[in-house]
Amino acid sequence: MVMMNMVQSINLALREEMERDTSVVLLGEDVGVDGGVFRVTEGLLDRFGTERVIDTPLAEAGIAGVAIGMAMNGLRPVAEVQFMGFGYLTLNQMICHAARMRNRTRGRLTVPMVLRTPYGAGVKALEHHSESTEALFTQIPGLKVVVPSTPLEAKGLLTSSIRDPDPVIFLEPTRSYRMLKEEVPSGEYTVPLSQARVVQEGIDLTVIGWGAMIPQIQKALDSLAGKFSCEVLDLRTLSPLDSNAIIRSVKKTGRCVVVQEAPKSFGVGAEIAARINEKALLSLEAPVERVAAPDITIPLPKGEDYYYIGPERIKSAIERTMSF
Amino acid sequence: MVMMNMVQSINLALREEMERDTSVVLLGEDVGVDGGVFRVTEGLLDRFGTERVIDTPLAEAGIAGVAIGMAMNGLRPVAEVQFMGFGYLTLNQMICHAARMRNRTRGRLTVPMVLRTPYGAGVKALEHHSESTEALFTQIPGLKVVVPSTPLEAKGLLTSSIRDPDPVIFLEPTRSYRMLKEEVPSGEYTVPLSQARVVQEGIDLTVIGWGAMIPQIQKALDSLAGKFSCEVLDLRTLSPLDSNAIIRSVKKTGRCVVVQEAPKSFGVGAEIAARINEKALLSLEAPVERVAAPDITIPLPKGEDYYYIGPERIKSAIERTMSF
Amino acid sequence: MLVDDFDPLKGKRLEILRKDGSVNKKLEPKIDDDILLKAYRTMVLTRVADEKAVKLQRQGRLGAYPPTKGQEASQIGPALAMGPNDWLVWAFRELGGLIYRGVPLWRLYLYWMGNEEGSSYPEGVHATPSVVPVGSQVPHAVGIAYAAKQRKEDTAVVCFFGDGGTSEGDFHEGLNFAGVMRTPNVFICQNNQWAISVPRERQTASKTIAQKAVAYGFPGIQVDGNDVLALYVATKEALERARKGEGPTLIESYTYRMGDHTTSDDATRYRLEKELLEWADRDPIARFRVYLTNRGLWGEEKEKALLEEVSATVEEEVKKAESFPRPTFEDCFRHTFATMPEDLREQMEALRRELPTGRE
Amino acid sequence: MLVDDFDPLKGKRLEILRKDGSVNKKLEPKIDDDILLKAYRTMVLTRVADEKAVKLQRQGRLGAYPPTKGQEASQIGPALAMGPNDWLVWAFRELGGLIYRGVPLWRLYLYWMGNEEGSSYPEGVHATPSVVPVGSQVPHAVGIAYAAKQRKEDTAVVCFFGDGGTSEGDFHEGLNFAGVMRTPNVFICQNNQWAISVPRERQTASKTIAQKAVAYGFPGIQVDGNDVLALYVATKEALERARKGEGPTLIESYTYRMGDHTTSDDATRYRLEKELLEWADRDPIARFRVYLTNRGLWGEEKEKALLEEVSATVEEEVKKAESFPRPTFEDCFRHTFATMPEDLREQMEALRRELPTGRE
Ligand SMILES: Cc1ncc(C[n+]2csc(CCOP(=O)(O)OP(=O)(O)O)c2C)c(N)n1
Ligand SMILES: Cc1ncc(C[n+]2csc(CCOP(=O)(O)OP(=O)(O)O)c2C)c(N)n1
Ligand SMILES: [Mg+2]
Ligand SMILES: [Mg+2]
Repeated sequence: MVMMNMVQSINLALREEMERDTSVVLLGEDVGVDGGVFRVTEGLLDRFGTERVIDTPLAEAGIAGVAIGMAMNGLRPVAEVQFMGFGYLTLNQMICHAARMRNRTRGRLTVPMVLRTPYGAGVKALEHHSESTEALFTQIPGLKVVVPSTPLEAKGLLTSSIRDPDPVIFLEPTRSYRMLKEEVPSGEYTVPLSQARVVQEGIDLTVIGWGAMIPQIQKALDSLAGKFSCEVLDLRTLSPLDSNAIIRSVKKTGRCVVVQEAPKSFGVGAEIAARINEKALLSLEAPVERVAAPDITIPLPKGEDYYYIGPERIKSAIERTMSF
Repeated sequence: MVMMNMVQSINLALREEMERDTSVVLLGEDVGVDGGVFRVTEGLLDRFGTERVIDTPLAEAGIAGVAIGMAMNGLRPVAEVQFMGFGYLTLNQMICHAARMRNRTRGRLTVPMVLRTPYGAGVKALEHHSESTEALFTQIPGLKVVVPSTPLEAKGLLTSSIRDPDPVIFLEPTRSYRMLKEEVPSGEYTVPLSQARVVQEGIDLTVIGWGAMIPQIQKALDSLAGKFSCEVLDLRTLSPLDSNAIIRSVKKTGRCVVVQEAPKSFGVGAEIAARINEKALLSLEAPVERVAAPDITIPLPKGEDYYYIGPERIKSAIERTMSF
Repeated sequence: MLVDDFDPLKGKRLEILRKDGSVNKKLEPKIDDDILLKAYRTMVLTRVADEKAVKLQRQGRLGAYPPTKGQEASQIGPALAMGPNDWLVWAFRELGGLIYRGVPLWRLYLYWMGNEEGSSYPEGVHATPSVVPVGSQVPHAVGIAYAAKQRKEDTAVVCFFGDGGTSEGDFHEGLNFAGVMRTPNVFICQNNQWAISVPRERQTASKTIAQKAVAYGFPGIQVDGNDVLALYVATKEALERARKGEGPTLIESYTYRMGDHTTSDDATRYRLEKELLEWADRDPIARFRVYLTNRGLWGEEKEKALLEEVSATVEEEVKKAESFPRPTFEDCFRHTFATMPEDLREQMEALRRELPTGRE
Repeated sequence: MLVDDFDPLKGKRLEILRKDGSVNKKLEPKIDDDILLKAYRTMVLTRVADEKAVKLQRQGRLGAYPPTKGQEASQIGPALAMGPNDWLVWAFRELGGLIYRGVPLWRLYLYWMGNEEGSSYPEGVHATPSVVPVGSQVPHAVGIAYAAKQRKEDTAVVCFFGDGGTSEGDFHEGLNFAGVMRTPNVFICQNNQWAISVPRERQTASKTIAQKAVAYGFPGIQVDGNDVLALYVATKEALERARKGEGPTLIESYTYRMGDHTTSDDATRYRLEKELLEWADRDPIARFRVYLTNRGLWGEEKEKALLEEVSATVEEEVKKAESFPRPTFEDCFRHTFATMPEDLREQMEALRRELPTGRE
């Protein structure tokens, strides 16, 4: 096995799926000659040619819409949107068509596509390059939303997403692209969708996160130095959500902190809190606390540190919840 | 005072604001000669001329974007999107620009605009004509989201929305357009934004709703014939949310049912449940129950009755919550 | 090539079958008699089926419906030119084209009656379902065409949209992609002069829709949209170019919406009777009938028989649609994903228990 | 009119100042010497400021930055032609135009350093902030123009975007609105041949960008984008038409991005040195210098003095930007709405208490 960062493991997953299945094609801005602005698709044009690795015009709704058409006619497109902040342009196509084509035609036409996009903040980027508006997609029936948290996870989850018969929004945490290397197998490796991962077991409190928040949670736990026995859940798929994993854990621990990079209100964390409330209220020994960004536009780099969630905030939330 | 339905009261609010302030202009598809597909803007073209009542080309992103430009340069545009299902096309402009221009320029340029759109189901309409995806907008810092529930409320809330210095998404429940008439005053009448309305006071349980769900809640209560003392909150503004009103009420009653027309997961109801959990957990005597549509695409008319929330479901939820 | 001879920037429009039914011999296509007759039958069937749909709506037996009257040639002309594997991507006012291409009429009724089963077409019919968000089907047509091209299939894709649809970003992005990717697409704008209450001149300042092709680097041509022969000829040439790898074409079918926008609309609010009468005079079916008669293929008897047959057919199809079972409760959940997620099943079961009797 | 004489469909391009600095006398505009000199100074200032920004980025003192080298004429030519109340709506690579129009350079640096205060321009400067989502500023320009027109002001709006931007739906919808509403807009496409790694020919199959105006019913013209005089002349004529109520114009400024896309990019991955050298030979500043010299307005001494002055100015502006206070914690909340909602204030206070020391 080779040590890889997440950019490399995604590249590997794409390459292997393209080799395995000739109906897999890539499209997006700069995914070809340039290999993608983050180099995620590097080398794939040379390997698979311009018919399967397509540098598109600069038009996100078009990319999504053309990918939908491809998927309706037998291809398995993996479309890239350069940054999540440009994905708003795809919403109409994804909501009105990708999410609904199967139901609309009672299964006659389907849209097995993946929409990949780097997402999240913490890298002091330009405006619109730090979005984490995953809840725009999670609320749409018919779409799946997947977020990997490590290189290995990324490979397994992307492979499953490409093979999935339904449209998947695949959100790649920019901050984690090159943060960590781990061993990633070449060849068949999948991680099932809609199954959360227990990162570590514990009995005092459940910490729930996804994507780039997982390392922050780990740092927070490190700084707590074993003070509490925390169970950590990496959701992996935000929709359809793995309620069982959440409820099972919270019923055990009775306490929960949800860590969400996005602004607090109306985010994924709210749904988690609401489900816990519905199904585990009597087990709760403290309110489910949401550690989240404030309800503001993410500041430009000079202000980003005010906004971005570090281990300290997670640590305080855990302490608060434990001492409630 | 005159008895009016909601279409008429919105028309009145528009007319009066246009008379009061020459910077108010209307734009949208068919808002002029045709008076809008629901006749909401009927007669306004004749009264204010084509420079202030603008029939636009068929392009929602363009409507939103042009309205933003108008607002940046001194006008107060009220843009109409013909149905909420076509509002996805405006999301990029509303998220990236309307919501952010004030912060981006530190107050130098602002976007005082209203985006009006009919929304919601229950009228057996064509595909995409029954959406209630309000949570797409509520999660965006910098946008206000307002939903009236009666003709009188509509007049007061729309007037305040037009005068508001920030962008407002104004969602008009299609099902309520002509359902009910009530007395609506001509002349100055405003309802403040971000303040929920106590429709009726009670001590046993809080029922929270908005828009077209308010009459359904009332029917449910009628069918309960005073069995419980229910407090009913009409949220009116979904974002920024009036947390205080919610928490105050739930602390009093200890029980809460949220009625949300949209699919259950990741909707406005989740945020309400999460906030109650955060701030009133110890007062809760039962889980906050969400009465919501299932997580599916809204069926075409032949299946709509399976989906649409009627008083029966609200009634059962109240009974369940009371007997928890 | 036609697209060279009829440059929209020079104010040219392709016309073959004149409104009096006489024909421009130089341009007249050679079409087999049985195809001509099938085309005529489909046009008449479409007219009758369309009028029936409006009536059904008035009777509360069908939902809001967009009448297609006057646009039959505009849809059936292209359908004649299409090959068996070609795809038809439509908007929502293309009843005639769909019938010609083999979508059962009862399915289309079923759709407008509000049942998703209406959009589940038989195997082998390469057509997409109705698309409500205006213009949003255009990029799909490009993707469908790309997939075919990538697999080296001999398939082309005909995509319909309205004059109003050309204002949407999706139209632009779709045509631009098609130009760059040289996909086998034929884009047909049914310019019926109106987008609900907005007249063509307020939709865009461009003099013709056809000239918009200039922006995408491929040919555009304006065609008399009430002339089934002109539509056939223009589409045929465009399809040939598409199949040869020469890329897309934009065809503006210059026609007229004789009815209201939909059954919810009242066109008298915004347009003049006069205009309607002028266009009634240019009816696509009437002139085609004269043409067939002049060719000795048609006569009063045949017409009478056809009308009877067609009316009976329509009644049959209505019956089929109306006797089609209402979707079950579970049908509404089943097709959200290929496999139903556990939580959704749970929601379904909980809701099933709660639904008031009679609803399910 | 120029737009008639230089029809892009006939392969025409407006060129006045040749790359050797000689001039087409027939088309040469009459511009006051001091304006010419101001234009030249701004071009040089832009070049130096731009190179400085790249250096600052390399030193970690400024964030990702899109170099504008080579496009100075393309931005400053139009700025010369604008009236005092005209608006400038830009994308993100228009440093030169902004400086000329009076946006303080230090504010622009401040923006690229990642401080929102950098987009708070002085009263009286009618310019919008940088817009990152490509093409999305185009409809704003139309709305701004409409507002001015509706108030009967004598104001026009110049809107910049790139060749890549023309593929977005917002470009299409914006230009179409402008055509229909006949707003006083001048749309300038800086066609710098690349959109990151995508060359112009893969962006659209249309031969020129200018010809896209055909789709919107107003004139389009292609102009040598490295020729400040041609840009001036074309914009001036377009502005005159706009002010007379004759509607919008699309100007394609045919230029070249000499630098990387941004400081995060490495253009050697996708383009050839040869192309760069060819364009270096067409440098907009060099030829303008020859022109001024030929007119007796310029010489080596002046050049030397200018370079010194401009370098000193740039250093000053950097200092101003770097000494500008970092946004406070509260600044990041304050401008979400005109009045801070209660819940947001509560969030702010809670977060303030929690922020690790040093972060605030
Ligand atoms: C994106 C979107 N916006 C608005 C509507 C409402 N609407 C339905 S049809 C229509 C007019 C369409 O005009 P055109 O494209 O010319 O087609 P026609 O109706 O004339 O066949 C409008 C505005 C819609 N369906 N989709
Ligand atoms: C909607 C959107 N998609 C993608 C990007 C990423 N991106 C930034 S600039 C750029 C290329 C822009 O090309 P062009 O419009 O020609 O302007 P230029 O960079 O050449 O000045 C891209 C793809 C973006 N900023 N916005
Ligand atoms: Mg039309
Ligand atoms: Mg460019």
